Amino acid sequence: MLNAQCYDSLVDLSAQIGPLTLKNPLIAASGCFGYGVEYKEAVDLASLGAVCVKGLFLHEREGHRPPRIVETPAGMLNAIGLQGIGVHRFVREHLPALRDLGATTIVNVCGSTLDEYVEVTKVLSDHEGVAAVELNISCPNIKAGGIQFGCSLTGAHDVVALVKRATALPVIPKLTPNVTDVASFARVAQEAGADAVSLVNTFLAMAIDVETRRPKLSNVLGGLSGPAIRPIAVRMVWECRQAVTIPILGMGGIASGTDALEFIIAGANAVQVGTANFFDPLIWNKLVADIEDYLRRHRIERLSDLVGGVEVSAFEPAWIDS
Amino acid sequence: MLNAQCYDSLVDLSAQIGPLTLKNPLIAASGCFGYGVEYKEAVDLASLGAVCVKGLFLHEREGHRPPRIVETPAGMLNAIGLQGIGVHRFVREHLPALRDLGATTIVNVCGSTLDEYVEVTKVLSDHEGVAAVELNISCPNIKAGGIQFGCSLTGAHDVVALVKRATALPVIPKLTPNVTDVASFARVAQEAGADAVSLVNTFLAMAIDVETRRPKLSNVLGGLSGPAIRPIAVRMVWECRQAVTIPILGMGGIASGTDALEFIIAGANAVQVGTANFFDPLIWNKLVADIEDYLRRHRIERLSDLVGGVEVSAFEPAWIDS
Amino acid sequence: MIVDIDAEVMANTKLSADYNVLVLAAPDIARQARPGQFVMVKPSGSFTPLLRRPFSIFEVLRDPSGTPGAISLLNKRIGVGTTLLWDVEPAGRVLCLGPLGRPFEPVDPPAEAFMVAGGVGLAPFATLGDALIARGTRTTLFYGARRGPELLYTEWFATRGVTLALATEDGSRGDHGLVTQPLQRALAARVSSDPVALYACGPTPMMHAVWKLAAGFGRDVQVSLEPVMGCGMGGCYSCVIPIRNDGGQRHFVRSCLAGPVFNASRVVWEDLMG
Amino acid sequence: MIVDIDAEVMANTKLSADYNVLVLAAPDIARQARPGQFVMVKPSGSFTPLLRRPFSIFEVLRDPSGTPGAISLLNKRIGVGTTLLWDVEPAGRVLCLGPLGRPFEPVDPPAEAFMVAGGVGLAPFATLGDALIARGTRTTLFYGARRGPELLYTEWFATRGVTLALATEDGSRGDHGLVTQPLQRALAARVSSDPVALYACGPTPMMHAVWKLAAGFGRDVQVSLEPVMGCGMGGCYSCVIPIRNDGGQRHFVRSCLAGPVFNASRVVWEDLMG
Ligand SMILES: Cc1cc2nc3c(=O)[nH]c(=O)nc-3n(C[C@H](O)[C@H](O)[C@H](O)COP(=O)(O)OP(=O)(O)OC[C@H]3O[C@@H](n4cnc5c(N)ncnc54)[C@H](O)[C@@H]3O)c2cc1C
Ligand SMILES: Cc1cc2nc3c(=O)[nH]c(=O)nc-3n(C[C@H](O)[C@H](O)[C@H](O)COP(=O)(O)OP(=O)(O)OC[C@H]3O[C@@H](n4cnc5c(N)ncnc54)[C@H](O)[C@@H]3O)c2cc1C
Ligand SMILES: Cc1cc2nc3c(=O)[nH]c(=O)nc-3n(C[C@H](O)[C@H](O)[C@H](O)COP(=O)(O)O)c2cc1C
Ligand SMILES: Cc1cc2nc3c(=O)[nH]c(=O)nc-3n(C[C@H](O)[C@H](O)[C@H](O)COP(=O)(O)O)c2cc1C
Ligand code: FES
Ligand code: FES
Repeated sequence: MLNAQCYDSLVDLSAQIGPLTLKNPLIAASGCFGYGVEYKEAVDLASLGAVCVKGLFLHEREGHRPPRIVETPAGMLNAIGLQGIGVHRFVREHLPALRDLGATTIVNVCGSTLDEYVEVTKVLSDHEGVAAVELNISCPNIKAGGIQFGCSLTGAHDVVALVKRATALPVIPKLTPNVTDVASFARVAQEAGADAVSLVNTFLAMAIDVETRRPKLSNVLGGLSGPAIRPIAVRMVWECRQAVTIPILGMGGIASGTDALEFIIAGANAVQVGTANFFDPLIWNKLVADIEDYLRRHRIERLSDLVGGVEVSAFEPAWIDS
Repeated sequence: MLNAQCYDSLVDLSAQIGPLTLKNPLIAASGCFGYGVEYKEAVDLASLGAVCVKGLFLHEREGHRPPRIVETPAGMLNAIGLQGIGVHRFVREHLPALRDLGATTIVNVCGSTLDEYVEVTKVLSDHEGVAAVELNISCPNIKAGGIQFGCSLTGAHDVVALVKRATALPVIPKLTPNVTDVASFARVAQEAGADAVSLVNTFLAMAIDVETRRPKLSNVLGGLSGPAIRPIAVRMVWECRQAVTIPILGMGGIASGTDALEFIIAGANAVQVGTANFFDPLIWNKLVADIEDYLRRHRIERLSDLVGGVEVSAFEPAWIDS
Repeated sequence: MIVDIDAEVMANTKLSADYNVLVLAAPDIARQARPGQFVMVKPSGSFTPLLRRPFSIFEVLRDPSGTPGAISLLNKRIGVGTTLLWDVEPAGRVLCLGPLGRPFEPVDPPAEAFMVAGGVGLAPFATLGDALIARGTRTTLFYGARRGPELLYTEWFATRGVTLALATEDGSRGDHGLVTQPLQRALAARVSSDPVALYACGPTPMMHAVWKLAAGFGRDVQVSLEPVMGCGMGGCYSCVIPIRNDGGQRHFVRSCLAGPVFNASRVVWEDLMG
Repeated sequence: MIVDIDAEVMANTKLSADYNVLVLAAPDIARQARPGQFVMVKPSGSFTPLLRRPFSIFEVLRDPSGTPGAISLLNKRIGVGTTLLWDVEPAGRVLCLGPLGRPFEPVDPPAEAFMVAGGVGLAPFATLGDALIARGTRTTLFYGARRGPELLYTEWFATRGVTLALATEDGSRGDHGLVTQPLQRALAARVSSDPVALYACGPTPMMHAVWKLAAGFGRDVQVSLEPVMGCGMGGCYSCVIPIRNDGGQRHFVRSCLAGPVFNASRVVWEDLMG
């Protein structure tokens, strides 16, 4: 009994993301938790591993007209259009509060050009309270043929390398799943000096109202997130784990402790929770408790010992589409 | 009243797939309807637009060890491993029965080499009762780096061109969604002489049992299908519709008449129903009735007039991952 | 403080073919609720549907000692989530997050209050009516529906001392026509220096009409808007409403934080009506 | 003919902490059902869970005139689908597809029948027992469970004239130990020329043990296997069982078509046990 209790107190949930130590591996995903401060009345921000705030450009953006979201089976599409207050207002209006609330703040950085990524990062580097930058390099403009940063290996490399040169903050590119081989992007990110990679962003998708024959989203296309995508995201995390040595922040449909553990066992050092915030905003304590309980039951002292622990000895994939 | 009744009788559900006329656009998807004959006691095969039988190689295959399927939110993973009786036994044991049952039979053709696709197709061309071949060109071997046919544009081109030269049957390559730009594959297929394209096959995915830390499928990876993937599949059909003029056979998560119409309005000339067969095997009459009802309510005489009818005039996609 | 309560269903009363009232044991929400605030309800434990649904807090129910112990929701069955809330049985449970959003500002005497409701837009006015009457404010409920039987809870308001001005599109009860008719008459009967606070909730075109009518009399309206809401907490930016700021510039604000109650004069109605 | 019936739940009787019996109005299935066949049940109208679940047809229930009108399912609550079938209320509905699969082959006198059940593996033996007794075949049910209270329906079998041989792991009823103990004694009491047909259903290790025991006495067993099944119709190839064919070669056959009943001597047990 004494032993078990001692053991209990030893469970170590911390996650190391490059130079950054998170108290636990649970991060609120960008775009799904506002600027964090919106949740202060309901969630103790200091109890999260980190808060990743909504994507920021240099300037304010209005975003797309509504409808901006639509539900799909076990998922949802969004096309918010990255409405945001811009980095300057963010550091003025919200960063001090996040600091005061004890949040570990990661900022999701957007750019229409390489320069903009660098500029936004520089502004953030000049202010106290930013723990890391996450680079949102998912196809920005699919109309012009897209494939600028997130969908081209050289584009991804350049963004990471340039931002890395401009800041001392940990740099975490966030990969899009809308590519043939996500692991090659993780590899390129590591080569360019990334401290970690985040994946996945949303899957490009569409929903049509058959009665009106019009898209359900004002923007026509949107990103699919939520439990529906989890099995694809887990696969991608697993693939990336074999491709890189830097930490992985895994996400896509996490809605329970079991889901979070699935990503960790697949190879994620930390996990982000996006869509589940919308239907279960007080999920965080449950996640921490479930993961701690798991570690105790399995007599695992450090969560980090579980990362990538999936056993695939018998892996002989021949045909998979079958 | 008389007018309405006359109008009623005029609803034309037929779908033109190259030289092939289907009585309606509803096709049982490959791998989700056995060899068709299994369903003869429950479904009138002649009432379907077509039956697409399970993928066939030249020779018999045992497939993967169980577990071969696992449920996921609004979806399922499968790694059957293309168990099958081979094309020779198929034409001997099942094709005559399919003919007798009045089924329009499309055969899903697999190959480990270019030659095998050609050989299987030749055997099928020599027998009466095959309406078309669908080429399963989804990444066959992800271990060896994959990207042989389905994930390389030249590979896709070569398979289609070679098979086309070897047969008078309509040739329909089936595209994998696990690529950055599925429309480029549709374009290449059209250039190579394809009569139509089918999409989508399943999404490469993974599920891990956190208690045992082992993959839930014996094959580690599997393909995600079912309602969960529908919004991604609809987007891909819409993209391909803008890229090619040949007919599109759309699929991915269709489980209702509304779902089928969504694909048709996005640009599919016909649709395939896969996973829904498993939980709703008698779905076909409902689908036909729902689509007929829709056409009547909207005063559309021919289903073909609805194909690609989505209105996206206001399409201005800037950032989508937002 | 915002709480999430796995609330027991204490009663589910069908009012008509499409309307029901759900009573939920949610003392911590009942205690904090202010008129016009809402809750986010999870109609199913599964992922069908995935998201919660926003509902105005209809009544705040108190025990004999006057302690708030429950809230009720006025539910109109229109789709998958509201059908689940129509079907739920007493003793069942629904997750209920709240209270959320910017409330109405109840007016004090000598000002008079006009509450204008269309259909299920009645929902925020039970608590607002209570608050107004408690302040001694003379209160009229202008309330329209398609048919007479769809005018709900009129007794409830009448017994509390709220004056009723009803309208039905089929003329079966009250004015034959839209709710703006009795409202037009009432506004015309006041001189512009009479202080009148207007509150409206209902279909967007109806709220727009109320605003145009009121503006013609030089008055503003507090409208409770009902956009699709993904989270209700300010997390997702799905619920935005086009608002004109002081400089006259249009921008999108989150309805779940800056609303659901807005001054109609700030709303860019052309954009909202699409 | 295989039919899919949106069957009304006529009764849901809890037998223990985890077992219940669901009676479903499904005349077209009841009429056609043969012992050992199964149905595919959709436990939810939503996509959670997505797939149907296979269940043996437990009883075929007849109206006073003897016409089959309903079937029952013996449900053991172990996961999401079986929990929904535990919770379903009378007058609720579940989609029920069947009858499916290759049935048992009931044996005629003078042969004797041994039915061997472990836990929920009892399910196929009510209809088989009925069929055997109707033929005048002397029938014994060897039935094991962990604890006495988990031995269900023993009265039911006894009143029909089925001899019972029970075993519990905790010794609270029947043999203290596994069901193979009374079976071993019974087999040892027969000479090899006595015709005995063996039928078994239960956990795979138990069926394997029964087969090894029987084989030692030179007898085969008809086993009803319970793999995961995606469709029950031969459509998906998820349910395969490794079987040795006449040439001795191992291959996978679909359990929903070639089974669920197999001759144990054909099954490649090493592979099945994984
Ligand atoms: C602040 C607020 C308070 C509300 N209070 C109440 C209330 O007290 N009582 C009540 O019955 N309803 C209220 N609503 C509306 C209610 O939230 C929606 O009716 C509900 O979300 C619909 O869910 P559903 O799953 O039944 O519909 P779905 O199946 O999701 O949709 C069915 C149809 O309704 C449309 N729809 C969905 N949501 C809305 C919406 N918000 N506005 C207009 N059309 C919509 C869809 O586009 C679709 O055509 C309120 C909304 C808001 C934002
Ligand atoms: C032909 C046939 C007849 C059957 N007859 C009956 C019956 O009469 N009564 C009855 O209670 N059950 C019967 N079963 C088993 C029943 O189908 C499963 O228990 C059920 O599908 C589990 O569903 P679930 O959603 O509750 O479990 P899930 O939530 O899907 O799974 C819960 C756990 O059980 C495991 N599991 C799921 N299915 C099976 C299975 N088939 N075998 C072993 N483990 C499984 C899962 O891997 C998981 O660990 C039968 C199965 C077959 C193939
Ligand atoms: C409404 C919404 C807004 C989002 N905004 C952003 C964003 O600004 N930047 C970003 O990198 N990802 C954004 N995402 C993607 C999420 O951070 C996350 O990568 C994705 O939703 C998958 O995780 P989930 O399934 O847990 O939601 C957004 C997602 C949603 C649903
Ligand atoms: C169990 C299973 C087996 C499949 N086998 C094949 C196959 O042999 N050949 C093929 O081209 N596609 C195969 N598919 C893919 C389907 O034909 C279809 O492309 C995919 O499942 C998406 O459609 P759905 O969501 O309607 O199932 C299979 C799918 C499943 C679920
Ligand atoms: S509903 Fe999510 S921000 Fe308002
Ligand atoms: S369960 Fe689908 S083939 Fe047997």
